[in-house]
Amino acid sequence: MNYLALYRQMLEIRRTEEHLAKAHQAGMIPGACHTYVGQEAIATGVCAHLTHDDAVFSTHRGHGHALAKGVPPREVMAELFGRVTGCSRGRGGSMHLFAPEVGMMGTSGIVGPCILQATGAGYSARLLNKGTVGVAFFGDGASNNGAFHEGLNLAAIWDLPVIFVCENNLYATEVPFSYATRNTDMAERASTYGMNAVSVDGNDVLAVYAAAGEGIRRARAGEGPTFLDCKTYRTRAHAEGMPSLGTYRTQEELDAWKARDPITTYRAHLVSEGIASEDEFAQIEREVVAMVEESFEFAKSSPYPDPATVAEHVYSDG
Amino acid sequence: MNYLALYRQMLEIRRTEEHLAKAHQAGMIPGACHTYVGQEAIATGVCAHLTHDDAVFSTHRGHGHALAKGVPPREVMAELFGRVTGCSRGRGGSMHLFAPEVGMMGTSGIVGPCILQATGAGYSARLLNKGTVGVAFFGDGASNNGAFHEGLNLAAIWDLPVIFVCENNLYATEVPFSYATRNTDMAERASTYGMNAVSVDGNDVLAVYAAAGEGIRRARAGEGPTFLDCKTYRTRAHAEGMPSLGTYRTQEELDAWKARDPITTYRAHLVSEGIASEDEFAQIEREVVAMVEESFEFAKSSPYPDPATVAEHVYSDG
Amino acid sequence: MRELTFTAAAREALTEEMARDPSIFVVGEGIGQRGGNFNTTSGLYDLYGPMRLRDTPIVERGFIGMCTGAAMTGTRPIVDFMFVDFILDAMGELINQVAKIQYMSSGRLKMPLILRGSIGITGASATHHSGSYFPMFVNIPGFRVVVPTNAYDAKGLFKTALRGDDPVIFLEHKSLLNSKAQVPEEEYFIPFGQAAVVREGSAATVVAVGSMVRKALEACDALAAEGIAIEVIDPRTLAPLDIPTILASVHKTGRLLIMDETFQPCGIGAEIAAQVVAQGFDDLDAPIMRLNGVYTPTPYSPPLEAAVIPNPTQVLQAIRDLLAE
Amino acid sequence: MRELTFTAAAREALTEEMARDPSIFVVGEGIGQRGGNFNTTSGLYDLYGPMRLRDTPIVERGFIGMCTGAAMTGTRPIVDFMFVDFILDAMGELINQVAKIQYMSSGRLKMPLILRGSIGITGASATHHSGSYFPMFVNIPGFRVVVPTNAYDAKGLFKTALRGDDPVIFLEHKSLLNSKAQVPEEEYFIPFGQAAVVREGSAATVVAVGSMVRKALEACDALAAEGIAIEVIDPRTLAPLDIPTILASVHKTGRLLIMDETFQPCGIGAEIAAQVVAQGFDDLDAPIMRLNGVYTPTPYSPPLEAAVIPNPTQVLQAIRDLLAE
Ligand SMILES: Cc1ncc(C[n+]2csc(CCOP(=O)(O)OP(=O)(O)O)c2C)c(N)n1
Ligand SMILES: Cc1ncc(C[n+]2csc(CCOP(=O)(O)OP(=O)(O)O)c2C)c(N)n1
Ligand SMILES: [Mg+2]
Ligand SMILES: [Mg+2]
Repeated sequence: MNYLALYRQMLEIRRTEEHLAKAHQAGMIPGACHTYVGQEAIATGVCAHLTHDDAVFSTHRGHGHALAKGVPPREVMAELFGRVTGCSRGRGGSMHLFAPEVGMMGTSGIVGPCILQATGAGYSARLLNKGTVGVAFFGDGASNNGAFHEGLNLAAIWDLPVIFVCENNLYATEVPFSYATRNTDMAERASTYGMNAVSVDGNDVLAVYAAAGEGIRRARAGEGPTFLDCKTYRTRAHAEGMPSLGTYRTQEELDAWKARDPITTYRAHLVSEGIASEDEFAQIEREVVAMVEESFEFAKSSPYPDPATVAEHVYSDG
Repeated sequence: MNYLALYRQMLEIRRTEEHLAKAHQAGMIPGACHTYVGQEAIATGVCAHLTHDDAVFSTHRGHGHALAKGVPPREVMAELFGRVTGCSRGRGGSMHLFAPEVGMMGTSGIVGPCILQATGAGYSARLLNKGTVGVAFFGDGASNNGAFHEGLNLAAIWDLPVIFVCENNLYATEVPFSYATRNTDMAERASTYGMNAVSVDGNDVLAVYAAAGEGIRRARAGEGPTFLDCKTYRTRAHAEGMPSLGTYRTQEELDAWKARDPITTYRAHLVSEGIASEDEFAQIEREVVAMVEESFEFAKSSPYPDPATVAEHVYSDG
Repeated sequence: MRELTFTAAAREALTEEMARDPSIFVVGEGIGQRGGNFNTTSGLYDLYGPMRLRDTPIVERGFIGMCTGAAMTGTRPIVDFMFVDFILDAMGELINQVAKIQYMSSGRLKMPLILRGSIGITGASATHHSGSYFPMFVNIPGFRVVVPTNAYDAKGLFKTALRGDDPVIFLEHKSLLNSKAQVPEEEYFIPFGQAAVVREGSAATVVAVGSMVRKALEACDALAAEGIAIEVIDPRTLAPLDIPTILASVHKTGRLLIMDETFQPCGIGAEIAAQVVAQGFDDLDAPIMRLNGVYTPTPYSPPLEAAVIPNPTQVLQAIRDLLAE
Repeated sequence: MRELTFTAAAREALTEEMARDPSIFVVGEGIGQRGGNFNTTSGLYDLYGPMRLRDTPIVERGFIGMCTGAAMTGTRPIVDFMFVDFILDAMGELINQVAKIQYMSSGRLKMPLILRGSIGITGASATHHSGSYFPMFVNIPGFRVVVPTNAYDAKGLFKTALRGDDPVIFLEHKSLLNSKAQVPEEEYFIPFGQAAVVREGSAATVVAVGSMVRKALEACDALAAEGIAIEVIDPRTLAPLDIPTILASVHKTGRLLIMDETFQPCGIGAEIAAQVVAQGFDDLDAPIMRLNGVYTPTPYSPPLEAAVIPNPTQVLQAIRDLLAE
């Protein structure tokens, strides 16, 4: 159990996102940008158990998943800047991050498909006896969509090695989860499909790590899928450029969740338990900041893709 | 409470279906034919509460729903024979029965949509304060489809006056419900959406009548949707021309359900309770048989639609 | 007359009709108090309340199926779908149900369902927020497909949609939403199936769809300076498609180019070309040409994005090529 | 050589490839022990077991999305969808995901996903079991669209699909499933993008798609008796589309008619006409004509159903009209 690796990963996501938010304000990101700030513990706690052979599928809010799965920050940043050095070679942008070499099988601008695709990765794993898992990250909003119903059911009936990670941050854009469903107990909803379902504090990286570890162990052992209901909150706007509170959130709610920030609470926990010292954290902070800044410079100075390549890779033979 | 009307309605469905099955064998029905034999108590018990202003939406196995909603057998038969006197003027066939004048808003050859459309009828009812209900009839197979998840949720969150009637006959074509889901407790699944959900013996017309009555009362009173989980069995093949047992059903299972035939058990019940006499049943039998035979003759002797009209009604102005 | 943006003009049509007809309601994600991702409904929630401005969960198939049933039972639903890419999840409902119910019921049911929202490639929206997809709706019998290109048309066509009984796919190109035009205070309607000749000319005919209309006009301005007069036609509705106006123009000019940002194969340009070569063959002095966006998923990076949309140089060159034939 | 039915030939391709490549699996409703609604998989369950012949719940979107993920992670899924009408519920997955993932991943992911099943109007199948819908797949970049018209082609094209890395929409017209042809014992492949000239002639070119090939050949037999030699081309794959073969024929004949049972607007006939008028204009001696099914949802009643499909009289008349131009 490498406590500081979890910390470093969360911090890497946070600092990358903060850079991206600033870059968005500065007009350096031509398209949309949905940050993961506040939710870092989830991607971090889950992906800590994964190898590059495990397949992660994600959604519009996917920077954190890509980073935690091992996509270098420079490639994420370069992608959002539209550069050819980006993980999708500039074809994708924020909502279409692909890095199959590390098992990041794509984020999607459409809500829902990742649930089904992760199920398919589970099917491949079973058919080929790979011992790998498929992982889907998605929001509370996706849970009302038909893809949720169909995907969870298929994984359940076929005992597929799939981890469904629902990041319930209480809102889908500005629509409250409590408006969008009469049953906000996500783990109960998932267990209706006859699968292992666990609720966990999504702002507690150790809790996520433990629950994900058990789910992934089960999946690798052929014991079927697991659903993780992670309760969390995004502390920035739905997307950069939108209001952080809008008509739907209160300052009190935001402040209360900020007080439960996954990074600062974890740091305090490690210090109070004597697991790590403030010096170590300062060291990590320096390293992460240096790496993110280097990534930012790399991204900024990378070339744009050549327009002549625009129609390449539509088909497998070109 | 008109006990004999329920009996008459079930018998009308049964005798009509038997005629249709024979007609199919005789090559008089050019397309598919999925009969409702064995499930008559459900349509009968539900539709007994409905007026022509209530809207019914159904699926590929929809003859019984159309008949119980008040479409005359002659129009159903004529439709399956492809005649212009059919309820869909020959455009539809078995899986596309439309008779809006009696609130039969259509059956569908695609599994799923009726669930959503009935929800929409509920929306209209609420918006216009009509006091009417929308009713969806569908099979166990449809319950795994995304339309189920999305439709039930919408009806629940908006308290719409909708009755979801699931006819769980244990199989979807030849796929057992117990294979298609890990959770065969349909009422439990439905109540997860935060709606009133009731399990009922779908072969007991009085049980269906009572449960539907309470659901419809609630709906009309603004108390939101109800889900009826009706356990039943079709005693003929999935569709005419297919094997009745196939690789998926046993003779024992079929016999056990035939012994629980909704019509004969109801008749025995009424006799043993002294509610009706064998004479009355004989009289009803004669009337129904006569009516169905007259309908059959009517259908058989009706003209085909004029091919020149084939492109009419694609748009509202023609 | 006032100047209104495309979005404001369409919103004015909507609020006028909602005031008039209490059976109209709108569903979509964030179209209630928030007023819509593109401000399509801003202010309307306060006027008409939550039953008529209905925020939804993320269930495109679900609410389109629901609206189908609503349209069959006495109300007039409008689906405000944000990006057309999202309603691909509802194609089954649209093609198998919405488009067919009037026919299957022999005209006894109507289907006054409007689907409205954004299309088009612009602003690095990337591949899940840049679609247009209208050819597939034109291919299927039962839909009206409307592609307004300015505020005036947007209002007049939306009003027509709101009074009709057919399902209408009403597509608003993102790059046009803030464009302004004169919009009369008085009520007006623009019928479906009437193309607009937006520029008269005799040297060649350009049929331009959606975002290409402005680009075509700009190129023709440049050519006018050289004394070349090109006729530009904006079909405005793609189903029904006003072929007589196009044929009349080709009769005059003998040359035809169709410009469309969307994919070429089986696109609207193919349909126009096929109809003109069949019905106007003797009028043709040159091959019919098409200029389309590149046949590829829409990339994100600005230089790539720019490379898939026909640019001014290509537009001008395409017209010159046609004239040279 | 043996005579095999279309279905048997395609099944032979499937079982050969499944024996060779353990990463191939099939999903669909009733394709396990039952062997498929159209016997597409009969006998295979006993050979390859439930993981590779996987019966599904009724979740077209679900299993197509699942297979998308599977195709990205090392297996080769085949969706046996029964009727193409059903997969409209999965258009979002198909267009937004399946067609785009190779592109979005810059070719680092492949998408060896095959969707196969029935199309076409026949046997009073009515409006939810009679669709073809291929123009919309042709419109979207990323798909291969295959429409075999005989047993020989079915096997050779299916084998090619099973060896390739692109998503393939493999469409089998119901009226052809029991038709027989000579099929060699030896392995063979038919490449995508190669039309077949199924009859040579010089008076006119008929491009016939799917079920129209046989009807075109019958009409041409009748005309041959009058000494009129018509060339008939079966494109076999609609994406890619073999335009050079069509152009070469039109160069010879000067006349072109495209026959397709499916809807005319933005259909495959429109695309062929548009390409030929653009690239073969000088070869044309007459307007390009199209003969399509009627633009209406498919009705059930046999006389109505017959009225929407081009019948032999209409086919013959269309060719005569073209010759008379
Ligand atoms: C099918 C589809 N419909 C609508 C949208 C627009 N949209 C983008 S993000 C979003 C909200 C998603 O909410 P949730 O799943 O809870 O994720 P979160 O943003 O809260 O992380 C919506 C509606 C979309 N991307 N895809
Ligand atoms: C979307 C869709 N997929 C597949 C089918 C083919 N199909 C017709 S009926 C049926 C089984 C339906 O089972 P169920 O819902 O339980 O109804 P039942 O036939 O048992 O009454 C299937 C798979 C269809 N009609 N629609
Ligand atoms: Mg959320
Ligand atoms: Mg069933």
